[in-house]
Amino acid sequence: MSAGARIWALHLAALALLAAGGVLLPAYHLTNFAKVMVLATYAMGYNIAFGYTGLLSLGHALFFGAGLYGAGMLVQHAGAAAGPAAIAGLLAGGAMAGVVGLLALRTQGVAFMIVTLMFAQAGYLTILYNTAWTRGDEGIVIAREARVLLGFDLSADLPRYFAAFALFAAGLVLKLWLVRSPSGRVMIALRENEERSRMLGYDPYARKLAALVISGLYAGAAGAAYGLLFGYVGASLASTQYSILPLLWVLLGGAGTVLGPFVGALLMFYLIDYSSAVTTASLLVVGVALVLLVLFAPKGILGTLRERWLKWLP
Amino acid sequence: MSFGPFLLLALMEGMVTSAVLALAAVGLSLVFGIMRVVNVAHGEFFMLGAVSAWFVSQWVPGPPVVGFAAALILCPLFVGAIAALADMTVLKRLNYEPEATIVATIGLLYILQQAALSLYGPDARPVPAPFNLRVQLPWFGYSGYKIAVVAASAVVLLGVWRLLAKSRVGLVMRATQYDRETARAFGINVDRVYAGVFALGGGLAALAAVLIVPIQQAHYLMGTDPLLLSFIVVIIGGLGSLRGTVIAALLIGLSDGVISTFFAPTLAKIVATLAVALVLVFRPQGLFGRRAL
Amino acid sequence: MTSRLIGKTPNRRSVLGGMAAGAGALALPTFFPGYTHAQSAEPIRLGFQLHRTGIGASYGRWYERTATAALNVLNEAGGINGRPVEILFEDDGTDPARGAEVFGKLATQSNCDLVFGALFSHVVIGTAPRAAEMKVPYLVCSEGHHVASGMLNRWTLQPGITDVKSQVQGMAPFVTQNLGKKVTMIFPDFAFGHDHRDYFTAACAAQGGEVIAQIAIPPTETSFTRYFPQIPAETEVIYHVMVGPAVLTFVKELGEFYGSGARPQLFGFIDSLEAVDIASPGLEFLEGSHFWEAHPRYKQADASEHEVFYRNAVGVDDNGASVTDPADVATYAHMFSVWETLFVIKAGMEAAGYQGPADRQKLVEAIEAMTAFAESREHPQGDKTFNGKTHQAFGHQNISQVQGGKLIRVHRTSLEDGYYPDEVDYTTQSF
Amino acid sequence: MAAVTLLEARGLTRHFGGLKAVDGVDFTLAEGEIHALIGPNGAGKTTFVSLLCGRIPVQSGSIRFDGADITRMPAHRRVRRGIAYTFQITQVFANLTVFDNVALAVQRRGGHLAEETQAALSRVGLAERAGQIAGTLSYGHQRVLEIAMGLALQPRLLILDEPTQGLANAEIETFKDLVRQIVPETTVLLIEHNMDVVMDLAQRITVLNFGEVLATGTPEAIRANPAVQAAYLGG
Repeated sequence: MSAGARIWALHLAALALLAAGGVLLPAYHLTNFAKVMVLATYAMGYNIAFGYTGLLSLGHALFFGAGLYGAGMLVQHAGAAAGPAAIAGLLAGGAMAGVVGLLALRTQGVAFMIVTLMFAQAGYLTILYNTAWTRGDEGIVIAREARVLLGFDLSADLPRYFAAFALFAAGLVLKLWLVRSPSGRVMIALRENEERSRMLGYDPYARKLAALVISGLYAGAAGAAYGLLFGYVGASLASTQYSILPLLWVLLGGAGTVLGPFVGALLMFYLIDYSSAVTTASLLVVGVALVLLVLFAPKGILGTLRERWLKWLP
Repeated sequence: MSFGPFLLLALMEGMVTSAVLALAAVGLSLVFGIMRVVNVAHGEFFMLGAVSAWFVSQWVPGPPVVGFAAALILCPLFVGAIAALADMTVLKRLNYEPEATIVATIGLLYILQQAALSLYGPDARPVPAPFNLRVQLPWFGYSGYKIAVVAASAVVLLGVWRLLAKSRVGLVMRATQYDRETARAFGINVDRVYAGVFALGGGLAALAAVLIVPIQQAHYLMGTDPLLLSFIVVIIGGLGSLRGTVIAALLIGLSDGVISTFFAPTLAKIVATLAVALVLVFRPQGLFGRRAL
Repeated sequence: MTSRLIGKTPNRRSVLGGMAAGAGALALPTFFPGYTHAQSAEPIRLGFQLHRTGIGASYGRWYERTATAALNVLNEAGGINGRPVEILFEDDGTDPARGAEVFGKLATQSNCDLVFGALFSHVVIGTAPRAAEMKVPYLVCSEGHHVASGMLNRWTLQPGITDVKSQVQGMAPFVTQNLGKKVTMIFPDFAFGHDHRDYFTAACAAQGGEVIAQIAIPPTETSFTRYFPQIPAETEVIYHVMVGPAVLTFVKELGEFYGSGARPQLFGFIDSLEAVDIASPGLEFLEGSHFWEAHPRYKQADASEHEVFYRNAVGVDDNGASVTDPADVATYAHMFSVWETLFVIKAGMEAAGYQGPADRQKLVEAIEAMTAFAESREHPQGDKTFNGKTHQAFGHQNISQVQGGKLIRVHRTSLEDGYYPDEVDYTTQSF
Repeated sequence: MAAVTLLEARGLTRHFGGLKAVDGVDFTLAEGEIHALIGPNGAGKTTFVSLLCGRIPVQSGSIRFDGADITRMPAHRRVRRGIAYTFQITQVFANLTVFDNVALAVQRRGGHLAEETQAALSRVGLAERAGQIAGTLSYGHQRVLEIAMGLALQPRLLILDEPTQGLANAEIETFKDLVRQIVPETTVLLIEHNMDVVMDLAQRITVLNFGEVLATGTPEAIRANPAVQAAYLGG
């Protein structure tokens, strides 16, 4: 089997497993997996910027929030249907990433982290401040009647699962194709050595901007899906925490791996979910687990696997 | 109140904010500058300082000033020891790999928060100030302790500056900052320097917290805001520049004090946040950094 | 954390063996007709969305204690429909996203019949859609206006505590008649504060008063002195409602600003000082100022027997602190809602003849059919009316004055003070 | 020499604070030639070529390349116009395969990826190592890889910054053959300390000293120039 075929086979098998999960998983885990797939889509977008292009952003909550509120506001205040709202969310995430990128990409490294953090903080405060539109910290509920896509009721378990699956699958396939394409190679080259890439004739600014916009589109789509699938649009989902979470998921799963963000998000979700069964000090379990993981798999789970055994893993 | 006193009050408040910011940021700046470690748990060291100050104030009998003095000494030592332990058991083993240290310090953040929640509880608790002096100005009253915090902050910063610029310890630190491998070649025990710097960073955060806790109360979630603000101050000031850190703290503290006094405060905060971002966009090395980041 | 709380409830085996229930319980069979029937002796399981960590943890701890105490009382008196009751606590981190997940976990993994207990509005709003999707009753204890505003759904009810719109409205007559007509409001600049701003400004005007300044404090602010000069000199009353860990700073700084000199009257919501000792250093200047309390923290001279029973059962001393630790101050003005909600659940289930999850809809309908709760052991805060259409309870509010370092009630609103026109009729909505 | 001018710099200047790294340099490069740039350490050689390829912005003066003014053109666009640069300190993509390193150059100009990449690797003798991670190559191989990346761009002008530094003698011979093969299709500008290489390869030599042009001419003329001798021997 050629390397390409092996890679596609692995990822399509993973998708097939998830599709089967829609039928096999019990109700509780069905909803959990739906959420994890939406969040993993967000994290995959983050990984395109961070894991592949080397852009350590601390402001992705702004793009996720743009998708969330882009879709949510349209439904709430303009009575839009789920389809147009989802598209609006997608575009809002991309547009926001474009605007932020135009400015923030003039900086690098730590300055880039802080600039993106500050933009996202300004966005978060704006959401809190405009209570009349957003209900600020409380957030708003998206009416069930609006949560219908192509005749499917997104508030019901199965349609929700498969809507999340469709989003995740599209994101995964697109990402796998992207990172293995020549453009993906350039993104990786920029991560590895920007100056060298420039001297091969690539425009780092434009390429990074493109990567960030793609990343923002993922975040926007995931944000819109979150609102429509789970019915809640709130400021806490656009707070700094939601900028750090995708970073954490990506690092846990393995930065610069296609499946890593999903693995990281899934692991983190169930770590929090099950830690409460062990002790009331659940934060301690999470904290210790993170420290142990990073000690024994410093490149993340898939990153460490790749380093040790599966060198072909994209 | 007429404009003059109004501005005076805004400036005084700005000074206090600046002092608090500079203190919280200076430890981060050291760790960041010398070790190149993005310590997400820095705010939790700050929180631990405040929480442990509460415990000390409960245990030490006598007037508040005695407990406060004890806390000033014990809390930084305690937190510094925890920081050194974290460095030696975790960060060192990660070889200070930037990405791994981010995850590890996020883990540390959770552990410390849970420890505080379990041992200290979820309530905000006040620690008595060492003295209660209310300075009555012709137009308004003001806390004497707040003025003392500004002075104490200046003393601490001066001490850190002397340590870095004039002492042998500082020389070793700067050598390590400049080039880790060369420092090793010159017989400097880099591991020990790193543990020491991390402990010093944590201890300074704790010291800042002990000074601040009489005006802010100890709470197990109090570490988040100082972390973000400290980062901003450190970056705006320019990496590794103590002078820059202090000036950035003054700039941000004073402008925040004045802007939010005279304009719609939340809107002002949004605008100020964007302004900080734009400063960095057009001067990414910070205001006083010499080299590009 | 799912800590299963059975309290002093008998487990099934001990009942089947004809034994008396666990320590301290009464001889059960006498009290429980039909309890010998194994099927119906299956415990009723109630999920509790607990703010154990996160910003709501101060409240969460006391909500857990109150729920535990209420559960003991409930089970000692025979449970619900003769069945013992369990409460399963699960931490939501005071986070809306986790709140919705916890709701699902309690409803499906732990097989709870319903879920109750959430306080923070964003958690309630984030969770409510899940309740409607799963068709599981969700009884909230949050005092937000979100239930009565029609924003939520048929499965979400608030029978245990008055909503903020009603509370604020009820304050206006007393404030304008006794404290002053020119009011300056200080509030946090997000939804919670904006509710106070909007409802009080309107209610104040209706009473002939005037809000002459509105000072919004940005979120994340930890120091407040710089905002005080914006208080107009002609202010007669400062209405303050701050929340979060920095509230103590707020009150202290206000004290430093005015000193012992002349100052306007102060009227605040106790939310600022929940779980905080009024006798804390720096708070001396609150002497003489007024606070809203849904439920007086300090035991009042005329406390009812029900109130005394409740206070003892939860383990709160006469000063509103834990009987085991006088420094551990309760969130007394809010936590009664957990107790009362549990007894509304009992009444609702018994009225609906609740057998199991199939009867969830009947339970909601039974609660909607309720109109009033009499002051009783089950409702120690006082009598209330319940509006089945808006799913909202309306109770008396108290205004207390700090006298000698204690909060003494000086006014109790009438129920009518808090009424406003219905904004929704949930009973017309489908399940 | 039938000199068609490929590149022409006029009055090129770049100061760093008080240091006059490059100070009013006039310079012409004829199409198809091998031109060496020599001078003592700190003479401004690397700064000068960095100005040519756009890594450092020009303070004053002008650069024309292939008839167009490129003075203000960003580096990546100069590369697209045909100026390739190999770094003084080896800068390959250490975590990517040898193949990917060269493929990045090939794909940028839209070449046939697999074939042309292999061809470029074969040319420098790295074909068998295509799958190896670049960072694991020996130093000499990394230098050669860097040159392969430059070649794969099929540039009009290839600027080599101390290409033989750290190479063994046998490798230097291979390198010299390689350079001879690529002219005259490609013009080569070479910074070099190894005088044997310079004298062997270069058709013309420019000597820089303290940021100024000391002399330009054929190898023989430079060897005979007393000012150059003074700068090298006396400096």
